Amino acid sequence: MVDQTKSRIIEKNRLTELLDKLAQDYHLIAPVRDNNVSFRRVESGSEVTLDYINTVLSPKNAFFPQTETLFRFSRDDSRGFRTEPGAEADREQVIFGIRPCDARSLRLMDMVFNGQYKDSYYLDRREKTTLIGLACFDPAETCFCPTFGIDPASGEDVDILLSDIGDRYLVEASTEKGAALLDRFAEFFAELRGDEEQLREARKAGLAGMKKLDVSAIADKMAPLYEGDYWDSIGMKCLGCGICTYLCPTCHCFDIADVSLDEGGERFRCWDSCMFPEFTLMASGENPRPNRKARVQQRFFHKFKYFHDRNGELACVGCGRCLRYCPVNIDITQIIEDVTSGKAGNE
Amino acid sequence: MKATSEEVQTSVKKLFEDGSIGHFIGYETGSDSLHVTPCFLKSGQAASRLVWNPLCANNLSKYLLDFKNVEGKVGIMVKGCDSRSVVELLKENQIDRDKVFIVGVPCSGIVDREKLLEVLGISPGEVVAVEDDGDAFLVTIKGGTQRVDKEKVLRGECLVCKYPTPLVYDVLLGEAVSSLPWVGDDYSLIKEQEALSSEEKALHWNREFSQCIRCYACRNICPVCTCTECIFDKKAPRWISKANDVSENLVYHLVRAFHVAGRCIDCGECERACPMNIPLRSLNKKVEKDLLELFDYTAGIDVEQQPPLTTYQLGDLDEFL
Amino acid sequence: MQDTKEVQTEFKPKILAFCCNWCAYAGADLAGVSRFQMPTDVRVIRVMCSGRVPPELIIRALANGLDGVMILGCHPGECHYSEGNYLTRRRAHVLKRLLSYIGIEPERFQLRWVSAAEGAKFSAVVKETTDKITALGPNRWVDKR
Amino acid sequence: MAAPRIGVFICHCGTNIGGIVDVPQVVEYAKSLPYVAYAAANLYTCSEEGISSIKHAIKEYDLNRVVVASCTPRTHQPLFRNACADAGLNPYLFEFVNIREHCSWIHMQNRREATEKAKELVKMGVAKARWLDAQEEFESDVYPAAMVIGGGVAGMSAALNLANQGFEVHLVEKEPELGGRLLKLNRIFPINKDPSELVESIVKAVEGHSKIRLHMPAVVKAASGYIGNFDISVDEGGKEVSFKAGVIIVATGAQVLKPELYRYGELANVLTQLDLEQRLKDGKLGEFQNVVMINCVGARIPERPYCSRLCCMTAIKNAALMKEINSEAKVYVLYRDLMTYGVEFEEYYREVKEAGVRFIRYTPSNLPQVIGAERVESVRVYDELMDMELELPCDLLVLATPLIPNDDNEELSRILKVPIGDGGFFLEAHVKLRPVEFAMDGIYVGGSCRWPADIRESIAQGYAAASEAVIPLRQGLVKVEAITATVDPKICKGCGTCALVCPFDAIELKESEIRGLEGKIVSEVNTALCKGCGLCAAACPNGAVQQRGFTDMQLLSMVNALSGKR
Repeated sequence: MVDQTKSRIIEKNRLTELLDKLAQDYHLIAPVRDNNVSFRRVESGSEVTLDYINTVLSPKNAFFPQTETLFRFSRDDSRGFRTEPGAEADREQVIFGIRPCDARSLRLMDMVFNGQYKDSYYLDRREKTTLIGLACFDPAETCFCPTFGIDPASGEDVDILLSDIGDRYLVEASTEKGAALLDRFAEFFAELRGDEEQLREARKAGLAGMKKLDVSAIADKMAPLYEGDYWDSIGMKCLGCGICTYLCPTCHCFDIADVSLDEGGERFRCWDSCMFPEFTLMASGENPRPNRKARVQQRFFHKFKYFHDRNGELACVGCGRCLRYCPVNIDITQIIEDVTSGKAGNE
Repeated sequence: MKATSEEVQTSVKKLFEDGSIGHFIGYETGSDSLHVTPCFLKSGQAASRLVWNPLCANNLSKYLLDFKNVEGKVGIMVKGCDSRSVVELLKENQIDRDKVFIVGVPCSGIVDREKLLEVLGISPGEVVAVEDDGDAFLVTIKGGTQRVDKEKVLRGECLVCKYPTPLVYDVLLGEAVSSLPWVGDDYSLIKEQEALSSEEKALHWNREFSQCIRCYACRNICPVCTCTECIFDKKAPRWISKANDVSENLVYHLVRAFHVAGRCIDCGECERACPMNIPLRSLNKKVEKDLLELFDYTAGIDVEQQPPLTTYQLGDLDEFL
Repeated sequence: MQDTKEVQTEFKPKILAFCCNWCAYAGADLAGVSRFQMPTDVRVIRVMCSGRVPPELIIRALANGLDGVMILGCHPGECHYSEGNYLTRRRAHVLKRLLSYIGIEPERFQLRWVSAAEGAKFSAVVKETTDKITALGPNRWVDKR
Repeated sequence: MAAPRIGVFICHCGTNIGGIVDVPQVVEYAKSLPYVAYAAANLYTCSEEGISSIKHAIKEYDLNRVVVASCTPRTHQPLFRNACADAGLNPYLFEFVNIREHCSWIHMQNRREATEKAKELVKMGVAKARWLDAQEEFESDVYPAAMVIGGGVAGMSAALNLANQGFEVHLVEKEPELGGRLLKLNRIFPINKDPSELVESIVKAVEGHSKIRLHMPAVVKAASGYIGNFDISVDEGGKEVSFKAGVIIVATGAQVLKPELYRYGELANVLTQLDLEQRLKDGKLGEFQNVVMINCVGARIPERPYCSRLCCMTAIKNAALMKEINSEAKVYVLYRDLMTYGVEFEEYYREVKEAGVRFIRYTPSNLPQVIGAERVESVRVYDELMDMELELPCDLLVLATPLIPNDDNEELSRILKVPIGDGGFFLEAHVKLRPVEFAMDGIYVGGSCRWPADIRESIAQGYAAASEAVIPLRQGLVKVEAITATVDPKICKGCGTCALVCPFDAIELKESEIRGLEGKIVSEVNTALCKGCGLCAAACPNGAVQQRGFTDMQLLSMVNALSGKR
């Protein structure tokens, strides 16, 4: 139900103007169409595209950048080092256009970066970010977010949700941060006209046929698959590239390395992928996951068992990116079905 | 006539039955009717899974490396372009011709999915089947069939393909295709790029390389990238930093293009695999064009031909004084 | 150490030259023995043959922000190893064109022939290259990672 | 492996470096570089004192790498390597930085920048030194026999020289008799004697020598192996003969050009100087009254730009002979420039002029013209010095043509893997410093196959080649500088690219015998054949092939150091 008190509308023709304004006051990150549609820092509303199902890269870059300086160091006169912190999010940022699936992935990432160890880099950005979501009414064939209890039209994991209801957007704040932003830019928003709920329900019809798999017992069903041949053919097919992990909104593995220059340098961290052979390569030359099969298997065990064992959630939001962009069409939904149906164990 | 899926199934089945092969690498229908996926068979029983249609983009030849040590022969389905990477693999001793049974299929072009959806203005779920029909594709959509001109929806490499029929095979299914009517100047796009100023070129490629996420899909899918351990994965010497940075990406892409110089056969797999849509073929085509112009060399034609950068002629162009 | 911190107003390029041991390095030695004065911007790395220099190294050097890279080898027909420079020549043709394709000016990567007797030519090449690259300005593809 | 402890020695070289580069500043800078445990300056690092300071510091500071920044490795590297070895450090843990020829001497006007450059060069050297490894040099025995190819005067001289020193010699001559080009000559200058005397005495000595085994007529069909250990196969009158040799001397001579100029071959009274000698020798010349000789026929022209050197003297010799035979005859020599170098030749030239031979200078832009239908009747020439055109009556036209490379040079070059230079003659390792040896170790060269040489020079070069060749034969052992290629069989994918680019066939694809890799096809380097050029290392796509002393790691470290990376 639309909460009348926290909800507003914005006319479509005023959106660009709002984005311009946001870009002035915040680091505005929004979908931009270039070779592909990706979240990028924009300077004005006109750069933003709204014609996309979802971006190629998830917005995790905005919290957990592919490459991030942890700290810088410089040599001092006594041949020692001085250090200074890396680039923190220097301003509040707004992510505009995040889809509910990707918004949910942040909840999963929080479990990692705000769990036993607090990752100040991630948390700092998270804290300084306001999420403006865009409800999904035209999902792709590869989408299966309902599998994980995600409502693609819901604002559950964002601060503000925009729903395209024809000539205007329904704007709902679901957090205080969201409400504050609405207040701050009140001039762009108008009172509801009354038919919004009805228009939104009509649009939701597009969500009817969405794939929804039963994953309630998947973690238990994974366990016996540790041994056996199920992963052989998938490993055979897999190229070992990093597309699935790098595009996945929930994958969060990283590596840390130094850049050392004459005058100093920096320590940075960067995304890493369990699909890469060096991911588990040890200095001795031993590699506990020596082949593609072992690595593919690890990826799915992490998603559907280990993460669940640790955090009580599955590490997938059904965005479908890994399936959509896999060059050899490895199909995560097929794997889920094989595992949950027991077919995987019989192969 | 173009071979049908049924013909492929029948002949592969027979190959298993008469003991010609112990394994087969082909295509089967993928996650939806606009996707195929590689398929590995160990017996003829499952041959009915095999398909052959204008969606079979994958160059399967790289998988042959995984079958080096298996008993018996491995059968593989190759299109014209794929056969040329087989030639390159043979040239570099990466596979043993006696252990491979090549099922060649002449190819009249592969569909570019994104282009097709855009031309038809539909979403992928609506497509039921795509068939080859001469200079067009017949696309069966829920509620009818549409004929789409190939030139509008072909993959980039198919638009300039000079070798639609496999150059090496043990059996050829379907009629050989000698040339494709739409193929003109292979290098018109490259020439346009060459004509730009250094500033324009740098700006263009800076933008392209800045999008790279270094997932290495282009390398891993490349049928002629066969190194046991890629120099980019080495820790000592470390040729590129793991940090994603435009100049690191520059090193990656230029070295990659150089490493496949004289071996790239323009199957287009790198560009197809790239999730960020970086125009990788452009780099490869540039090198291809230069090797042709400078040394009259075309890769993947003849197993006996020596790679252009491992040999020389006294009369080679000398612009260096 | 004081004067090193002096602010440099004009652009001083940093140029790397791989010299083969038998011709170009000897030519550079001869230039030294002959006291030919030349710009200070070129640094020499000695290799046994110009054919030892892989394209990776050239590309890496340019991506590191060096403003120019040269390979200096024996004249065609005079390679100490018979044919090394012919292979270098083929590679250089392709690499130069590829670099130019992505906007690295052709002047930034050069292959030149300098014999052991050509001290004067070595010095001329250093001067010419320094001048050209100074005129071009700093390399666009800079990186410090 | 112990952590690197690098010692850096910066040389003042008197004022050569120290007068320009601020050496103390460079020393201080070196101390700040990674892994540098010690840095110091020397007045002359190559002096007794300098060398002992290196040895002392290696022990005192427990150095395991040494960098000397001074002059050029091309002259001083062995000295400093030996110093390291004397102090118990593997000599390959030494790196040379050139701050004299490449810095102080060429930047004398700019001390500040020269100092900055010296610092940077030292930084690069230190960066490389950090990755140096100890190396062992490859040693192999030398088979105590030589092969000499060519039974002319150069080859025979070389063979005799080696045989007289007690080594077995295989002399391979393609003609059925020894003597080479000398056999065709009538007289030899400047002594104007019949060469048969000379030839016969040498031939007799060769044929009678117990240490010389003649292969004749025979041509070399194949040669494999390396210095000290060549396997050779020759075709000797239709049958194959194989033998081993430790060294090879190439002395195959050259041939005289038969021109397509001045209607040679068309008119009966047009001869080359060699034809003339043959006729004189055979007594078949006949009567003559007016002789015209033209020099530089087919030489010093765009397609054959070199001067063959010998032809001027040949023409002078034969002109004198013509006068001797018929003192009434008119003899003209048309020349472009006269090459009568040395003490005797100029004197000989003067004598010939006094005897009445006339010398007329022509220019290439205005070549002499042959007049006559059936025979040459006269020669029209523009005399440059008199600035007038002359028409010289002529019943014998003699053309002085250059020596040109033998047709089979290319074949032999391919078999022996030795280079041919621009004109098609064999190319020595260094035009000045190594004139009678090839870059390929164990193969030497002498006589006209290298460059047109007269008899005296041919003999001298034969001796010279023999005296170089005898060094490994005498030592009985050869060492190869440890800069040869290595292959990591774990990474090698057996693509064979390295083998394709190797100019010395030193790399073969083989089944590995290493534990865990049995049966894998990988590249294998034959260290004895490897000359350390590094082509293979540059061509290997994934760094499986490396060149010792010039590894990817070492070169990349230098590039990174120059770029300010550590």
